[in-house]
Amino acid sequence: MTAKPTIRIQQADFDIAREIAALTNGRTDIGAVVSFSGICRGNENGEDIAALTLEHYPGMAEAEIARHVESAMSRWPLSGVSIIHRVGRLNPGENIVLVLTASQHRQAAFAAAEFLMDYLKANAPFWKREESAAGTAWVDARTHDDAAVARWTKS
Amino acid sequence: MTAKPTIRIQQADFDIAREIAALTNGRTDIGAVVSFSGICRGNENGEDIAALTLEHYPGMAEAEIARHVESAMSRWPLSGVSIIHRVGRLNPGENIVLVLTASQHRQAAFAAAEFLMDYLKANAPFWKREESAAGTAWVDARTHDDAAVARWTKS
Amino acid sequence: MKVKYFAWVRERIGKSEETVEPPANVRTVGDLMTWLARRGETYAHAFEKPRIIRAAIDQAHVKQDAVIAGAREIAFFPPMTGG
Amino acid sequence: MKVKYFAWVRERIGKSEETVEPPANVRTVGDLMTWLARRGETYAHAFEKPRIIRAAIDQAHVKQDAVIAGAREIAFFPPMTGG
Repeated sequence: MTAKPTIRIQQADFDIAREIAALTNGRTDIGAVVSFSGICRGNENGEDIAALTLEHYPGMAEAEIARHVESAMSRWPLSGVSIIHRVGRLNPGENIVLVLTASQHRQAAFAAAEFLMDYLKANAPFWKREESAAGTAWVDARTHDDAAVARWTKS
Repeated sequence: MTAKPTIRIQQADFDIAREIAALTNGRTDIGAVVSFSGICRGNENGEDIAALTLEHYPGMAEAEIARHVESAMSRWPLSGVSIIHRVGRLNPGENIVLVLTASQHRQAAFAAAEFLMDYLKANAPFWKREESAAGTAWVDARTHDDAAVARWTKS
Repeated sequence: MKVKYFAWVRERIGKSEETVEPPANVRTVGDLMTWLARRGETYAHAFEKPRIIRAAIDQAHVKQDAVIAGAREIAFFPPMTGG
Repeated sequence: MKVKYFAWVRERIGKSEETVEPPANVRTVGDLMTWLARRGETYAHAFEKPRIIRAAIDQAHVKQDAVIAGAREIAFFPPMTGG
Protein backbone atom coordinates (compact mmCIF):
# COMPACT_ATOMS: atom_id res chain seq x y z
CA MET A 1 0.00 0.00 0.00
CA THR A 2 1.32 3.42 -0.94
CA ALA A 3 0.05 6.39 1.03
CA LYS A 4 -0.49 9.70 -0.75
CA PRO A 5 2.82 11.57 -0.67
CA THR A 6 3.22 14.60 1.59
CA ILE A 7 4.85 17.57 -0.15
CA ARG A 8 5.12 20.88 1.65
CA ILE A 9 7.05 24.08 1.07
CA GLN A 10 6.98 26.21 4.17
CA GLN A 11 8.84 28.79 6.22
CA ALA A 12 8.29 26.92 9.51
CA ASP A 13 10.58 24.21 10.81
CA PHE A 14 9.50 20.56 10.66
CA ASP A 15 9.42 17.86 13.32
CA ILE A 16 11.00 14.67 11.97
CA ALA A 17 9.41 12.44 14.63
CA ARG A 18 5.93 13.77 13.83
CA GLU A 19 6.46 13.32 10.09
CA ILE A 20 7.69 9.73 10.56
CA ALA A 21 4.70 9.01 12.80
CA ALA A 22 2.33 10.41 10.16
CA LEU A 23 3.89 8.04 7.62
CA THR A 24 3.96 4.91 9.77
CA ASN A 25 1.25 5.11 12.47
CA GLY A 26 -1.33 2.34 12.32
CA ARG A 27 0.63 0.44 9.68
CA THR A 28 2.48 -2.85 10.11
CA ASP A 29 3.65 -3.33 6.52
CA ILE A 30 6.58 -0.89 6.77
CA GLY A 31 9.97 -2.39 7.62
CA ALA A 32 12.25 0.55 6.90
CA VAL A 33 12.08 4.33 7.15
CA VAL A 34 14.94 6.50 5.89
CA SER A 35 15.05 10.20 6.69
CA PHE A 36 17.40 12.76 5.23
CA SER A 37 17.64 16.19 6.83
CA GLY A 38 19.62 18.93 5.14
CA ILE A 39 20.90 21.50 7.63
CA CYS A 40 22.24 25.05 7.18
CA ARG A 41 25.99 25.02 7.82
CA GLY A 42 27.78 27.89 9.51
CA ASN A 43 30.79 27.77 7.25
CA GLU A 44 31.13 27.30 3.50
CA ASN A 45 34.56 26.94 1.92
CA GLY A 46 36.24 28.54 4.90
CA GLU A 47 33.88 31.52 5.11
CA ASP A 48 31.53 32.02 8.07
CA ILE A 49 27.88 32.16 7.07
CA ALA A 50 25.50 34.34 9.11
CA ALA A 51 22.33 33.12 7.41
CA LEU A 52 20.87 31.56 4.29
CA THR A 53 17.80 32.84 2.45
CA LEU A 54 15.89 30.40 0.28
CA GLU A 55 13.76 31.58 -2.62
CA HIS A 56 11.52 29.28 -4.67
CA TYR A 57 9.22 29.30 -7.67
CA PRO A 58 5.78 28.75 -6.14
CA GLY A 59 3.74 26.23 -8.04
CA MET A 60 6.61 24.89 -10.10
CA ALA A 61 8.56 23.83 -6.99
CA GLU A 62 5.67 21.69 -5.72
CA ALA A 63 5.07 20.29 -9.22
CA GLU A 64 8.73 19.34 -9.75
CA ILE A 65 8.92 17.63 -6.36
CA ALA A 66 5.67 15.74 -7.05
CA ARG A 67 7.02 14.61 -10.42
CA HIS A 68 10.18 13.22 -8.82
CA VAL A 69 8.21 11.52 -6.05
CA GLU A 70 6.09 9.79 -8.69
CA SER A 71 9.23 8.75 -10.49
CA ALA A 72 10.70 7.30 -7.26
CA MET A 73 7.46 5.43 -6.59
CA SER A 74 7.55 3.85 -10.03
CA ARG A 75 11.18 2.76 -9.54
CA TRP A 76 10.98 1.33 -6.02
CA PRO A 77 8.23 -0.36 -3.97
CA LEU A 78 7.61 2.48 -1.53
CA SER A 79 5.01 2.58 1.22
CA GLY A 80 5.17 6.35 1.53
CA VAL A 81 7.19 9.50 0.84
CA SER A 82 7.22 12.90 2.58
CA ILE A 83 9.20 15.92 1.43
CA ILE A 84 9.28 19.25 3.23
CA HIS A 85 11.42 22.10 1.92
CA ARG A 86 11.78 25.28 3.92
CA VAL A 87 12.03 28.75 2.38
CA GLY A 88 12.89 32.16 3.80
CA ARG A 89 15.78 33.13 6.07
CA LEU A 90 17.49 30.32 7.98
CA ASN A 91 20.29 30.45 10.53
CA PRO A 92 23.22 28.01 10.76
CA GLY A 93 22.08 24.79 12.43
CA GLU A 94 18.50 25.13 11.18
CA ASN A 95 16.82 22.50 9.03
CA ILE A 96 16.47 23.20 5.30
CA VAL A 97 14.91 20.08 3.82
CA LEU A 98 13.44 16.74 4.91
CA VAL A 99 13.07 13.67 2.71
CA LEU A 100 11.36 10.63 4.25
CA THR A 101 10.92 7.32 2.48
CA ALA A 102 9.21 4.21 3.83
CA SER A 103 9.28 0.73 2.38
CA GLN A 104 9.04 -2.92 3.32
CA HIS A 105 12.80 -3.28 2.80
CA ARG A 106 15.75 -1.05 3.50
CA GLN A 107 17.35 -1.00 0.06
CA ALA A 108 14.31 0.63 -1.57
CA ALA A 109 14.00 3.23 1.20
CA PHE A 110 17.70 4.17 0.99
CA ALA A 111 17.82 4.29 -2.80
CA ALA A 112 14.64 6.37 -3.11
CA ALA A 113 15.81 8.90 -0.50
CA GLU A 114 19.14 9.39 -2.28
CA PHE A 115 17.46 9.63 -5.67
CA LEU A 116 15.01 12.24 -4.40
CA MET A 117 17.75 14.35 -2.78
CA ASP A 118 19.90 14.23 -5.93
CA TYR A 119 16.96 15.37 -8.07
CA LEU A 120 15.84 18.04 -5.62
CA LYS A 121 19.34 19.53 -5.60
CA ALA A 122 19.62 19.61 -9.37
CA ASN A 123 16.07 20.26 -10.59
CA ALA A 124 13.76 21.73 -7.97
CA PRO A 125 13.44 25.52 -8.43
CA PHE A 126 14.97 26.76 -5.18
CA TRP A 127 17.84 29.21 -4.84
CA LYS A 128 20.07 29.94 -1.87
CA ARG A 129 21.56 33.29 -0.98
CA GLU A 130 24.27 33.42 1.68
CA GLU A 131 24.97 36.25 4.11
CA SER A 132 28.54 36.54 5.31
CA ALA A 133 30.91 39.28 6.49
CA ALA A 134 31.65 39.92 2.79
CA GLY A 135 27.98 40.69 2.07
CA THR A 136 25.29 38.59 0.45
CA ALA A 137 25.85 36.33 -2.54
CA TRP A 138 23.81 33.76 -4.46
CA VAL A 139 25.19 30.25 -4.04
CA ASP A 140 26.68 28.77 -7.21
CA ALA A 141 25.31 25.46 -8.43
CA ARG A 142 27.82 22.66 -8.01
CA THR A 143 28.64 20.57 -11.06
CA HIS A 144 28.88 17.43 -8.95
CA ASP A 145 25.18 17.76 -8.15
CA ASP A 146 24.50 17.24 -11.87
CA ALA A 147 26.87 14.25 -11.81
CA ALA A 148 24.92 12.84 -8.85
CA VAL A 149 21.73 12.97 -10.90
CA ALA A 150 23.33 11.38 -13.95
CA ARG A 151 24.03 8.12 -12.09
CA TRP A 152 20.29 7.39 -11.80
CA THR A 153 19.78 7.38 -15.56
CA LYS A 154 22.31 4.59 -16.15
CA SER A 155 20.63 1.87 -14.07
CA MET B 1 34.94 17.32 14.32
CA THR B 2 33.71 13.83 15.10
CA ALA B 3 31.64 13.34 18.23
CA LYS B 4 32.03 10.12 20.24
CA PRO B 5 29.65 7.57 18.74
CA THR B 6 26.52 6.59 20.65
CA ILE B 7 25.97 2.81 20.76
CA ARG B 8 23.16 1.38 22.85
CA ILE B 9 21.45 -1.98 23.10
CA GLN B 10 18.23 -1.65 25.03
CA GLN B 11 14.73 -3.00 25.53
CA ALA B 12 13.15 0.45 25.54
CA ASP B 13 12.04 2.29 22.43
CA PHE B 14 14.06 5.22 21.09
CA ASP B 15 13.05 8.74 20.13
CA ILE B 16 14.54 9.63 16.75
CA ALA B 17 14.09 13.38 17.22
CA ARG B 18 15.90 13.29 20.56
CA GLU B 19 18.76 11.22 19.11
CA ILE B 20 19.14 13.59 16.15
CA ALA B 21 19.13 16.57 18.53
CA ALA B 22 21.83 14.91 20.67
CA LEU B 23 23.96 14.53 17.54
CA THR B 24 23.43 18.00 16.10
CA ASN B 25 22.57 20.47 18.89
CA GLY B 26 24.99 23.35 19.24
CA ARG B 27 26.83 22.41 16.06
CA THR B 28 26.87 24.32 12.79
CA ASP B 29 29.29 22.10 10.86
CA ILE B 30 26.73 19.40 10.02
CA GLY B 31 24.98 19.69 6.66
CA ALA B 32 23.29 16.29 6.44
CA VAL B 33 21.74 13.79 8.84
CA VAL B 34 20.50 10.41 7.61
CA SER B 35 18.42 8.18 9.85
CA PHE B 36 17.42 4.61 9.22
CA SER B 37 14.75 2.98 11.36
CA GLY B 38 14.06 -0.70 11.07
CA ILE B 39 10.50 -1.58 12.08
CA CYS B 40 8.86 -4.89 13.02
CA ARG B 41 6.52 -5.93 10.19
CA GLY B 42 3.23 -7.69 10.83
CA ASN B 43 3.59 -10.06 7.92
CA GLU B 44 6.56 -12.04 6.59
CA ASN B 45 6.25 -14.00 3.36
CA GLY B 46 2.47 -14.04 3.62
CA GLU B 47 2.34 -15.16 7.26
CA ASP B 48 0.97 -12.89 9.99
CA ILE B 49 3.51 -12.19 12.73
CA ALA B 50 2.22 -11.67 16.28
CA ALA B 51 5.58 -10.56 17.72
CA LEU B 52 9.32 -10.71 17.32
CA THR B 53 11.78 -11.53 20.09
CA LEU B 54 15.35 -10.33 19.71
CA GLU B 55 18.23 -12.06 21.48
CA HIS B 56 21.80 -10.75 21.46
CA TYR B 57 25.29 -11.65 22.65
CA PRO B 58 25.98 -9.05 25.35
CA GLY B 59 29.44 -7.58 25.08
CA MET B 60 30.14 -8.89 21.60
CA ALA B 61 27.14 -7.07 20.11
CA GLU B 62 28.38 -3.71 21.40
CA ALA B 63 31.96 -4.51 20.31
CA GLU B 64 30.92 -5.54 16.78
CA ILE B 65 28.84 -2.41 16.34
CA ALA B 66 31.68 -0.22 17.63
CA ARG B 67 34.11 -1.88 15.23
CA HIS B 68 31.82 -1.16 12.25
CA VAL B 69 31.25 2.42 13.39
CA GLU B 70 35.04 2.93 13.49
CA SER B 71 35.30 1.42 10.04
CA ALA B 72 32.59 3.78 8.72
CA MET B 73 34.37 6.75 10.30
CA SER B 74 37.61 5.83 8.60
CA ARG B 75 35.87 5.51 5.21
CA TRP B 76 33.75 8.67 5.24
CA PRO B 77 34.14 12.12 6.83
CA LEU B 78 31.45 11.76 9.49
CA SER B 79 30.52 14.28 12.16
CA GLY B 80 28.75 11.69 14.30
CA VAL B 81 27.11 8.27 14.40
CA SER B 82 24.43 6.85 16.73
CA ILE B 83 23.22 3.27 16.71
CA ILE B 84 20.49 1.90 18.96
CA HIS B 85 19.40 -1.74 18.70
CA ARG B 86 16.44 -2.96 20.69
CA VAL B 87 16.22 -6.46 22.21
CA GLY B 88 13.38 -8.40 23.83
CA ARG B 89 9.82 -8.86 22.59
CA LEU B 90 8.55 -6.38 20.00
CA ASN B 91 5.13 -6.05 18.40
CA PRO B 92 4.45 -5.28 14.74
CA GLY B 93 4.90 -1.58 14.08
CA GLU B 94 7.51 -1.19 16.84
CA ASN B 95 11.02 0.09 16.17
CA ILE B 96 13.85 -2.45 16.09
CA VAL B 97 16.96 -0.50 15.18
CA LEU B 98 18.10 3.08 14.60
CA VAL B 99 21.17 4.13 12.63
CA LEU B 100 21.97 7.86 12.49
CA THR B 101 24.82 9.36 10.54
CA ALA B 102 25.79 13.03 10.34
CA SER B 103 28.23 14.65 7.95
CA GLN B 104 29.01 17.90 6.20
CA HIS B 105 27.71 16.43 2.94
CA ARG B 106 24.87 14.12 2.07
CA GLN B 107 26.78 11.46 0.12
CA ALA B 108 28.90 10.49 3.14
CA ALA B 109 25.89 10.38 5.46
CA PHE B 110 23.89 8.17 3.07
CA ALA B 111 26.75 5.82 2.27
CA ALA B 112 27.75 5.36 5.91
CA ALA B 113 24.18 4.64 7.02
CA GLU B 114 23.75 1.97 4.33
CA PHE B 115 27.15 0.45 5.10
CA LEU B 116 26.34 0.27 8.82
CA MET B 117 22.94 -1.34 8.22
CA ASP B 118 24.40 -3.92 5.83
CA TYR B 119 27.09 -4.85 8.36
CA LEU B 120 24.71 -4.90 11.30
CA LYS B 121 22.40 -7.29 9.43
CA ALA B 122 25.19 -9.68 8.49
CA ASN B 123 27.64 -9.48 11.40
CA ALA B 124 26.15 -8.13 14.61
CA PRO B 125 25.25 -10.98 16.98
CA PHE B 126 21.47 -10.55 17.18
CA TRP B 127 18.87 -13.21 16.44
CA LYS B 128 15.17 -12.83 15.73
CA ARG B 129 12.46 -15.31 16.70
CA GLU B 130 9.00 -14.86 15.20
CA GLU B 131 5.69 -15.74 16.79
CA SER B 132 2.87 -16.61 14.42
CA ALA B 133 -0.23 -18.77 14.39
CA ALA B 134 2.06 -21.68 13.43
CA GLY B 135 4.10 -21.26 16.63
CA THR B 136 7.51 -19.68 17.17
CA ALA B 137 10.45 -20.01 14.78
CA TRP B 138 13.93 -18.52 14.48
CA VAL B 139 14.26 -16.29 11.44
CA ASP B 140 16.59 -17.66 8.75
CA ALA B 141 19.46 -15.47 7.64
CA ARG B 142 18.96 -14.20 4.12
CA THR B 143 21.72 -14.77 1.60
CA HIS B 144 21.14 -11.36 0.03
CA ASP B 145 22.21 -9.76 3.29
CA ASP B 146 25.64 -11.29 2.75
CA ALA B 147 25.60 -10.04 -0.84
CA ALA B 148 24.76 -6.55 0.48
CA VAL B 149 27.89 -6.63 2.63
CA ALA B 150 30.09 -7.89 -0.19
CA ARG B 151 29.56 -4.74 -2.26
CA TRP B 152 31.43 -2.62 0.30
CA THR B 153 34.64 -4.61 -0.08
CA LYS B 154 34.89 -3.92 -3.81
CA SER B 155 35.06 -0.13 -3.68
CA MET C 1 2.64 36.47 -21.95
CA LYS C 2 3.78 36.61 -18.36
CA VAL C 3 7.51 36.47 -17.67
CA LYS C 4 8.89 35.62 -14.21
CA TYR C 5 12.40 36.11 -12.85
CA PHE C 6 14.04 34.43 -9.87
CA ALA C 7 17.17 34.79 -7.73
CA TRP C 8 19.88 37.00 -9.27
CA VAL C 9 18.01 37.29 -12.58
CA ARG C 10 15.18 38.89 -10.59
CA GLU C 11 17.58 41.08 -8.62
CA ARG C 12 19.40 42.34 -11.70
CA ILE C 13 16.19 43.16 -13.58
CA GLY C 14 14.66 44.67 -10.46
CA LYS C 15 11.27 42.97 -10.77
CA SER C 16 9.89 39.51 -10.20
CA GLU C 17 7.40 39.43 -13.05
CA GLU C 18 5.94 41.41 -15.90
CA THR C 19 3.78 40.98 -18.99
CA VAL C 20 5.53 41.29 -22.33
CA GLU C 21 4.42 41.12 -25.96
CA PRO C 22 7.39 40.11 -28.09
CA PRO C 23 7.10 40.36 -31.89
CA ALA C 24 6.35 37.25 -33.96
CA ASN C 25 10.00 36.70 -34.93
CA VAL C 26 10.80 35.91 -31.25
CA ARG C 27 10.11 32.17 -31.55
CA THR C 28 12.20 30.38 -28.91
CA VAL C 29 13.21 30.80 -25.30
CA GLY C 30 16.67 31.82 -26.57
CA ASP C 31 15.12 34.45 -28.88
CA LEU C 32 13.11 35.80 -25.95
CA MET C 33 16.26 36.24 -23.83
CA THR C 34 17.97 38.11 -26.67
CA TRP C 35 14.90 40.32 -27.09
CA LEU C 36 14.58 40.97 -23.33
CA ALA C 37 18.30 41.79 -23.07
CA ARG C 38 17.68 44.78 -25.39
CA ARG C 39 15.07 46.31 -23.08
CA GLY C 40 17.67 48.17 -21.04
CA GLU C 41 20.81 48.01 -18.96
CA THR C 42 19.33 45.94 -16.13
CA TYR C 43 18.07 43.35 -18.63
CA ALA C 44 21.37 43.33 -20.50
CA HIS C 45 23.10 42.62 -17.18
CA ALA C 46 20.70 39.81 -16.25
CA PHE C 47 21.06 38.10 -19.62
CA GLU C 48 24.74 38.86 -20.27
CA LYS C 49 25.55 35.13 -20.13
CA PRO C 50 22.38 33.59 -21.59
CA ARG C 51 23.86 30.08 -21.73
CA ILE C 52 23.88 29.75 -17.95
CA ILE C 53 20.27 30.94 -17.54
CA ARG C 54 17.65 28.21 -17.09
CA ALA C 55 14.08 28.55 -18.31
CA ALA C 56 10.68 27.05 -17.67
CA ILE C 57 7.52 27.26 -19.77
CA ASP C 58 4.31 26.90 -17.77
CA GLN C 59 6.33 25.60 -14.81
CA ALA C 60 8.21 22.85 -16.65
CA HIS C 61 11.95 22.98 -17.41
CA VAL C 62 12.72 23.65 -21.09
CA LYS C 63 15.83 24.09 -23.25
CA GLN C 64 16.67 27.34 -24.96
CA ASP C 65 15.39 26.12 -28.32
CA ALA C 66 11.90 25.48 -26.89
CA VAL C 67 9.19 27.30 -28.88
CA ILE C 68 7.33 29.90 -26.81
CA ALA C 69 4.11 30.01 -28.89
CA GLY C 70 1.12 29.34 -26.64
CA ALA C 71 3.03 29.78 -23.39
CA ARG C 72 1.15 31.47 -20.58
CA GLU C 73 4.14 31.87 -18.24
CA ILE C 74 7.85 31.79 -18.98
CA ALA C 75 10.39 31.91 -16.16
CA PHE C 76 14.12 32.68 -16.20
CA PHE C 77 16.46 31.79 -13.34
CA PRO C 78 20.01 30.70 -12.48
CA PRO C 79 20.91 27.01 -11.98
CA MET C 80 19.04 25.72 -8.95
CA THR C 81 20.64 25.39 -5.53
CA GLY C 82 17.94 23.90 -3.35
CA GLY C 83 17.99 20.80 -1.19
CA MET D 1 37.06 -22.60 28.99
CA LYS D 2 33.60 -21.03 28.95
CA VAL D 3 31.29 -21.96 26.08
CA LYS D 4 28.21 -19.86 25.21
CA TYR D 5 25.24 -20.75 23.03
CA PHE D 6 22.72 -18.44 21.39
CA ALA D 7 19.36 -18.64 19.61
CA TRP D 8 18.42 -22.16 18.43
CA VAL D 9 21.83 -23.56 19.38
CA ARG D 10 21.06 -22.50 22.94
CA GLU D 11 17.49 -23.83 22.76
CA ARG D 12 18.55 -27.23 21.43
CA ILE D 13 21.29 -27.69 24.02
CA GLY D 14 19.03 -26.36 26.75
CA LYS D 15 21.56 -24.05 28.38
CA SER D 16 23.10 -20.70 27.53
CA GLU D 17 26.60 -21.34 28.85
CA GLU D 18 28.82 -23.87 30.56
CA THR D 19 32.46 -24.52 31.36
CA VAL D 20 34.13 -27.36 29.46
CA GLU D 21 37.61 -28.92 29.48
CA PRO D 22 38.19 -30.56 26.12
CA PRO D 23 41.24 -32.85 25.72
CA ALA D 24 44.41 -31.53 24.06
CA ASN D 25 43.61 -33.09 20.67
CA VAL D 26 40.61 -30.71 20.35
CA ARG D 27 42.59 -27.92 18.66
CA THR D 28 40.16 -25.90 16.52
CA VAL D 29 36.65 -24.50 16.71
CA GLY D 30 35.58 -27.29 14.34
CA ASP D 31 37.17 -29.92 16.60
CA LEU D 32 35.33 -28.41 19.58
CA MET D 33 31.96 -28.70 17.80
CA THR D 34 32.65 -32.36 16.97
CA TRP D 35 33.65 -32.98 20.57
CA LEU D 36 30.60 -31.14 21.97
CA ALA D 37 28.26 -33.02 19.59
CA ARG D 38 29.26 -36.27 21.36
CA ARG D 39 28.16 -35.03 24.77
CA GLY D 40 24.57 -36.18 24.26
CA GLU D 41 21.46 -36.05 22.13
CA THR D 42 20.73 -32.35 22.66
CA TYR D 43 24.30 -31.45 21.61
CA ALA D 44 24.15 -33.79 18.62
CA HIS D 45 20.96 -32.02 17.54
CA ALA D 46 22.46 -28.55 18.00
CA PHE D 47 25.59 -29.42 15.99
CA GLU D 48 24.01 -31.73 13.42
CA LYS D 49 24.89 -29.29 10.63
CA PRO D 50 28.19 -27.84 11.91
CA ARG D 51 28.88 -25.95 8.67
CA ILE D 52 26.02 -23.53 9.27
CA ILE D 53 27.02 -22.79 12.87
CA ARG D 54 28.99 -19.58 13.43
CA ALA D 55 31.57 -19.16 16.17
CA ALA D 56 33.28 -16.40 18.10
CA ILE D 57 36.42 -16.59 20.25
CA ASP D 58 36.55 -13.95 22.97
CA GLN D 59 33.72 -12.05 21.26
CA ALA D 60 35.29 -11.87 17.79
CA HIS D 61 34.01 -13.83 14.78
CA VAL D 62 36.29 -16.73 13.79
CA LYS D 63 36.28 -19.49 11.17
CA GLN D 64 36.01 -23.15 12.05
CA ASP D 65 39.74 -23.72 11.65
CA ALA D 66 40.56 -21.10 14.30
CA VAL D 67 42.76 -22.52 17.07
CA ILE D 68 41.08 -22.47 20.48
CA ALA D 69 44.22 -22.56 22.64
CA GLY D 70 44.19 -19.62 25.06
CA ALA D 71 40.52 -18.78 24.48
CA ARG D 72 38.59 -17.62 27.53
CA GLU D 73 35.14 -17.69 25.92
CA ILE D 74 33.93 -19.50 22.82
CA ALA D 75 30.43 -18.91 21.48
CA PHE D 76 28.32 -20.90 18.99
CA PHE D 77 25.27 -19.48 17.24
CA PRO D 78 23.27 -19.55 14.00
CA PRO D 79 23.81 -16.97 11.24
CA MET D 80 22.84 -13.57 12.60
CA THR D 81 19.49 -11.94 11.85
CA GLY D 82 19.67 -8.56 13.56
CA GLY D 83 19.11 -5.10 12.15
